[in-house]
Amino acid sequence: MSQQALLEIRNLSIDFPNRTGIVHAVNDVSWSINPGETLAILGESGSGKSVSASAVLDLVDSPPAVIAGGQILYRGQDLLRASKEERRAINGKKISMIFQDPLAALNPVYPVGWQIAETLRVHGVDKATAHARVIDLLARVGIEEPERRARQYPHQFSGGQRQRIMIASAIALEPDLLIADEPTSALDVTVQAQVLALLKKLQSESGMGMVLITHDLSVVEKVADRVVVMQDGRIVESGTSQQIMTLPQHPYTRKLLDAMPGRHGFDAAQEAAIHGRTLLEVDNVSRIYGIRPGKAAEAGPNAIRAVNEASFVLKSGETLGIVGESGSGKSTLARMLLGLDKPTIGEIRFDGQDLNAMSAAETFKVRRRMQFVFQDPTASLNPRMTISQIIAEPWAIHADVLPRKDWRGRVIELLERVGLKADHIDRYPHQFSGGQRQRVAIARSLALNPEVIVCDEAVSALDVSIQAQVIDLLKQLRGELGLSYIFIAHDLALVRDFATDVVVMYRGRIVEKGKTADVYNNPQNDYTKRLLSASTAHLPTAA
Amino acid sequence: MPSSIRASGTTEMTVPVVASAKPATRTSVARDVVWLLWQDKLAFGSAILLLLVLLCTILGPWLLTDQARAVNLLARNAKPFSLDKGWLFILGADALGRSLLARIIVASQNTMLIAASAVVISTVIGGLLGLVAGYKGGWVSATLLRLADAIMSFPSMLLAVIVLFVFSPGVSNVILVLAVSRIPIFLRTVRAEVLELKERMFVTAALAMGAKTDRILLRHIAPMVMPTVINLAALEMAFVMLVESGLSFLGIGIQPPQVTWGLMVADGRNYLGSAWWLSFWPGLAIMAVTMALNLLSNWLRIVTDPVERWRFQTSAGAK
Amino acid sequence: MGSFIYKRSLQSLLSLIGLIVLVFFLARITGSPVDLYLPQGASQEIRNQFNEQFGFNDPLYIQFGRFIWGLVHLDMGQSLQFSRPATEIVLQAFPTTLMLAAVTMPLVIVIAVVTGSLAAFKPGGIFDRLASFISLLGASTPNFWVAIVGVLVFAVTLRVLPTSGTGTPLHWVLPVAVLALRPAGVLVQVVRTSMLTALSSAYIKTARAKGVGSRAIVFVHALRNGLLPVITVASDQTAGIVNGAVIVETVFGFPGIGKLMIDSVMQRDFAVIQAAVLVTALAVFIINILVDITYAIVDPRIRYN
Amino acid sequence: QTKNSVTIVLPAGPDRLDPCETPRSVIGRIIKQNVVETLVELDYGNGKILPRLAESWEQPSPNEWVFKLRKGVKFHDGAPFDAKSVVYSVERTNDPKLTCIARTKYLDGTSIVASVIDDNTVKFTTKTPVPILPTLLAQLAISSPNTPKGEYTNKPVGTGPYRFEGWAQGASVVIVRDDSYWGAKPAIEKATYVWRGESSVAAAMVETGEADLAFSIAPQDATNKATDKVYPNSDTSMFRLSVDVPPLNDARVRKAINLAIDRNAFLGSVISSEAQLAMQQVGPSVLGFNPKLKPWPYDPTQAKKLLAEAKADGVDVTREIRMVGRAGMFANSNEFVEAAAEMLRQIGLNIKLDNLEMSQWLQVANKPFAADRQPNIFLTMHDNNSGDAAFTAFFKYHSNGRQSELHDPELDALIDKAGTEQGDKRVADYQEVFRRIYEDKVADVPLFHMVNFMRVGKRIDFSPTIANAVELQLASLKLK
Ligand SMILES: Nc1ncnc2c1ncn2[C@@H]1O[C@H](COP(=O)(O)OP(=O)(O)OP(=O)(O)O)[C@@H](O)[C@H]1O
Ligand SMILES: Nc1ncnc2c1ncn2[C@@H]1O[C@H](COP(=O)(O)OP(=O)(O)OP(=O)(O)O)[C@@H](O)[C@H]1O
Ligand SMILES: [Mg+2]
Ligand SMILES: [Mg+2]
Repeated sequence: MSQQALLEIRNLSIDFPNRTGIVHAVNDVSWSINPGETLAILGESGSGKSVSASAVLDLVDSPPAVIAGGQILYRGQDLLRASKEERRAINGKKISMIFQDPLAALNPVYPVGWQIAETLRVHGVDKATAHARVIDLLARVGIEEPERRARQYPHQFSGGQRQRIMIASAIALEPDLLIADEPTSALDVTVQAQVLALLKKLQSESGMGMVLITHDLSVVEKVADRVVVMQDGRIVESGTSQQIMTLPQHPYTRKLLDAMPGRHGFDAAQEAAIHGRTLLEVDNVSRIYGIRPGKAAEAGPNAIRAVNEASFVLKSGETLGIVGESGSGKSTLARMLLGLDKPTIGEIRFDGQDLNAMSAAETFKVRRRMQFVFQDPTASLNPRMTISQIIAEPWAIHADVLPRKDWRGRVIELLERVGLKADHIDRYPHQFSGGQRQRVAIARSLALNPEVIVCDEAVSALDVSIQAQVIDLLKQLRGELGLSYIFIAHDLALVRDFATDVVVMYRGRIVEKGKTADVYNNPQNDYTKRLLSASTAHLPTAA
Repeated sequence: MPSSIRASGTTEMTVPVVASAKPATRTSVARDVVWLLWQDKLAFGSAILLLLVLLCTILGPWLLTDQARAVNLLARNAKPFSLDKGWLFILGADALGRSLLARIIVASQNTMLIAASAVVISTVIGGLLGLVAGYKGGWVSATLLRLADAIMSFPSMLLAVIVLFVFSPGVSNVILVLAVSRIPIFLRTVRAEVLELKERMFVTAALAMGAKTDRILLRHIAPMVMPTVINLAALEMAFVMLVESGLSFLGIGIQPPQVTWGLMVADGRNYLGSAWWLSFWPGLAIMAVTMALNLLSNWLRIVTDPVERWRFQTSAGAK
Repeated sequence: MGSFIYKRSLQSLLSLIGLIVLVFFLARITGSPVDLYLPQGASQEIRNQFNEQFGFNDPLYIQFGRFIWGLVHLDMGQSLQFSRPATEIVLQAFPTTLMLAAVTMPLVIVIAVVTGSLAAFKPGGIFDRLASFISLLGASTPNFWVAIVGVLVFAVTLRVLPTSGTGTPLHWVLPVAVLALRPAGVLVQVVRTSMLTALSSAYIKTARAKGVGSRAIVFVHALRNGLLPVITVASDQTAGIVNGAVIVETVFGFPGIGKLMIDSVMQRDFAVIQAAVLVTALAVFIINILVDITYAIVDPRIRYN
Repeated sequence: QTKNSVTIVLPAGPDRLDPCETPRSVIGRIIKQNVVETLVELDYGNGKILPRLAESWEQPSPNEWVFKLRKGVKFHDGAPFDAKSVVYSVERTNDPKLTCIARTKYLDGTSIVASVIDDNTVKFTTKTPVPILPTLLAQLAISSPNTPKGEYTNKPVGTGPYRFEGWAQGASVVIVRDDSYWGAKPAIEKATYVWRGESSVAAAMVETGEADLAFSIAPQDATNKATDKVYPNSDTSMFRLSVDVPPLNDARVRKAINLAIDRNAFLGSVISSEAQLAMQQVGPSVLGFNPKLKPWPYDPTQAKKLLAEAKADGVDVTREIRMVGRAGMFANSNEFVEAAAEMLRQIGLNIKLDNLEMSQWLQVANKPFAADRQPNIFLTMHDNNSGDAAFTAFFKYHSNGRQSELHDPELDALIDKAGTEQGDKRVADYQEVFRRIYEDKVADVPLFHMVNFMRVGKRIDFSPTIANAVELQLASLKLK
């Protein structure tokens, strides 16, 4: 038994035939994994990681995709030859998957508890046992009050919480093999550590094999036994984790490792650049869910204080990193900053003016000066618009910015700045990988030359080399134009690289704020300390 | 053979650009549409049929009105598939010995005029109001919806009867009545979809960019509801033709010598036992048009949805 | 939920009143009933007497006032045709139509949901083609035509069903089939379309990854997401069943409210028109409230506060 | 279905079942002479008056009539049939609170008063002489004195061979044999009346045995010679012309219209082949019918010539003329007007066709006519089933007639005179009235004396007559 691999992929090729040609998304890819082992798949965004992993579970839509060749052997059985029924029995029970995009992957009309229990029930677990197991699983992935939250619907959860629900569902039956596509990209480091520990524990208990698709090299370093690196739909390098991390052979791998954030010191120049006036003031803001508007006082037991008495200030040229626990209200805060949600209590001022007391015309002006990149790239792009239409939309809205004839040229320029190609201009969002979509969203946010960009997990779906490229771009713009950022992220190393100031959130409250270097070097709050110590980033001493 | 192109990330990705999305000239768009139609043979056939009907509506009355009106009681209920009386009588003759073929061709104008105008009016008005009702909520929505309820609770037959009693049962009044009574279905359908769509992140994104309501509704939400609306509209075409027929059944529809397929079916029903062809052919015409419109609307739904469009654009789609 | 229903009912009441007022005036501009109820040669004196007796001599606003006054006392007036209270006539006819709808619509919905979903599961397949063809056939055939052909085929030629009338369950077969035809045809199409959309969503992949069977994927995961337009159209078809009922009741001699309505317009029997519209409107408003509640149940993202 | 019960399909259902409404055929066909009886009965075939509840009658003075009643007759509720009950019925019918058609159509203007002479003798007094009083009384059903006054009843109680059993609104009416009937005991025990608007369904019901008798079916559904029987329905169809409005004020144009309509072509196609060409408003069974009038030939050439002549005299023959029909006036009436309009277009007239609904049609039919109306070719169908031309002549042709287009003083005088005559003189005068209208005035375009088809099931032995236009005496049905 032991010499037989748990799963072996041999010479797999997957094509997307197009009217004018064929896109070889996966090209002659081979790898294998043994029980109890963790295989990390690293690679460029759009290099075919998700597509090849989906093929294992029979999830590539064919058509349009065509599996052009190869074998997928699960314990020696070729899954590509197995009947639908056989694969169904394997799916979820023997092999399970965590998807990259947790909002879209959860059915919006069923309670999350039901969705986790479903995995159990379709494979023969009775209802009562399943329920008990669901509660247990939710607790294990760190969802508080699991009994109550099991009855809630996906839209009532934060990005990280949804990801954990996906994880709970995937490990419900303790599968032989877990394929995890970016399982921790939306999790803060403490939760990430908790989840990874959970997965490790499962592995040691049941000999589960785990394929981990990720951009986060620190995660790879921490949990992977072996690594394969993909580029252009091909495997360019493979080896043990140790080998790859220390002695990378392929130029791309080397580039990746170089780009890993947190390896440089705090950027003194950053601080020098700040001399700005106050742009945004958040003044004692709370957002309470589950009560009637204007009835803050009567907040009952079901009320959720997503943001609780938060205050901070953003000056022009500053980059304010917001870090914190998953579900601590970061996205909610971002939504309020953008005027998409109203504070239940408190005031947010832009340039001295209360956002929620502005006239429509004033709001319109502010919107031009403040842009955003959302946590969920797939959902924030209109599926029926081409990339050029999406990026040009701000100009269509703010008519005086750019004459129509210049749009196309400028779109191409922006695409290239975020590392996409001019060719992509007439594609639709679904034709991109997760990371590519995120870059489209970033390009769009730059279209209006705003003064502030609110980035909610803007780069978490990008591989480190692209991430570095984008961060460099953002930094460059900050330098050139005095742009300010609100930068919400889980990657403490990245925040450390990029932010001038940091705010730490915990359960809706701001527990600590200050200059990046101060907070990182000298954390005051307990939670901040925990967060930093859980961070797997190597933090060299300040320069 | 299609050329092979390699997928990749940043560096060397060269993905083919969809031809229809190029800054296109008029002819290339037309060629593209025909090409896309050709990919779906049923839709292609439907398009041909509808073109034919269109031709009939334009030329029919001009060419055949006299033949369609010429009464010949000797040829009363003449059987179909006989060329004795000339090719015009290939489908047989009606109770007054008029050529059924000529009448069907001539009737296509009024039939299509009534059905298309009524459906277009109710689709546009109902659709726009539905967008507003779904997006705005509050009292605007409540008012619109209760108005729709009120129209809905007035059975369209009854409304038609009353209005056609007050005004004369001419083509424009029939259109008006049918259009008004079909507004609620579009309003409610669109509203229901909008309720869900407006919560989507890309709508939020547009909002955050400063997009005004009209832009959000027309650029972001409307294209998403379009497939449902077009599909419904295609079905409504049939419904309108049938209600119009029902009105003729009750004796208050279009008045002769004006003629519609619905009127022909209604008149022919008296002869179902003895001369089935009187109501069969016009009924078949209604059915064929309905079928064609629906097949075409299904095609359109796929073509307008980038996620589905591959069905016609890839070599695999043909399989 | 309670407050939602309360608010909705209040709104509905308002538009119900508006509707009734509209019907009052609309009905009256269709012309005077006097000639319809008297022999053609009736003398002026008799005509005056008639108008006097039923108040048609009074100016419209006085008639309206009388109508409102009656309405407040739950009195919808006397039927000219039947010389009995209009409410009584309408309430006698309504149950038949209600029964027709209550038998037809559930049948239609079940047929449509099953057929439409299965068709959407394999678009372009044999079943899809066949289902689409038959459903479009149903949606585009005039119901009176089907009714008469149905009688000729099933009752006269095959002798398996009675021609018309009420009584045994067999008597209901043809009317229900005729009435169901169009709504079923339309709904199959609507279900199919919205299921196609739902089935291409990402969460369907998740379900497949979990090993959920195809039946559950269609009927549990996709269906509920695709249900909103289906509910809307189904409710419209339910309200519209009165239209079909006019024909069915005429052909099959069912004593329902559809034919009654049309007849009373023909007969300028204003009180009955008003009472009938009130009753159908009430039914439609209730249906629509239920529909809105169903929306919220089906899709948790829709909440009415 | 038990052996002795029958099911009868009517074209339309009743709205009420009041005895005073029996002249309306929707009601009369069910209850007249079955549930409620009249004092005298009209022999529809020849206009003779026969005794029924009255055994004999005499006219002691021009304004008085005395009727002797049958003895020993009882109403179904047990009340005795006597002079008092007759008086009660007359009073009830004359109540202005009810729009009883027996009053509004027949008794109106007679100021008829009934009084008791003795238990079995009634005297009727009128203000002016009414020579046809027995004919009028043939329309007056006698109902039980327990029938409430001042309101309609839906539970008729009479003296007839059948008792009213029940009425399911919109569905059916049932009557059953009353074994205490004074006359001969009919064969049928129970009759169920149902109604179907669709002729084909009604015909199918008899064919499948669900019903025994379908009252009237369309000619195209009458495909079975064995069961489908034709009977004159006392209706006469006609185009009324607006003789005052140009170009119809020109007699040549009116003649041209008469010549242009190929009446014979309709017979056997759109109209039943059994229908008769009409030359006047009343049928052969009506007193006053003129048998000497000759039908118009079909001669479009002559018609065109007449039009050309008129045109030469400055008549605007191309003015749009409105042809008004009514949906469902008779079977295939829509087709009929379409074809007729087409025939008139053939001779060069400019015809616009309008099929109106009943109420709108009445608006055009009745005076006052709209001042600025278009020239009208107006399709009417008149039924005179009372057996006397008086009910037609005045109303259709007298200057004061409600539906009259004419205002000819000589004709008026003639009509007035004929109304007061009796016997042969009355006949001769009315015949002259119709001749004058037809030949001298060319006032309208008489079309057909219409027929109905009745489908009689195999169990029943029955041949319909003109009487069945308004009633169906179940006693005349025999079981095979
Ligand atoms: N429907 C489609 N049509 C055409 N190309 C597609 C389609 N779906 C995916 N692709 C292409 O296939 C390639 C592989 O995509 P995949 O999702 O596997 O990338 P990935 O490695 O998971 O990237 P990321 O890390 O950004 O998620 C990409 O270049 C993408 O553009
Ligand atoms: N519509 C809603 N109804 C009820 N609770 C909600 C709703 N939306 C969000 N919440 C809750 O509010 C809290 C804050 O959510 P938010 O999305 O701001 O978290 P976050 O800090 O962005 O987390 P993450 O890092 O995981 O994205 C969470 O506990 C979430 O469950
Ligand atoms: Mg991916
Ligand atoms: Mg978030």
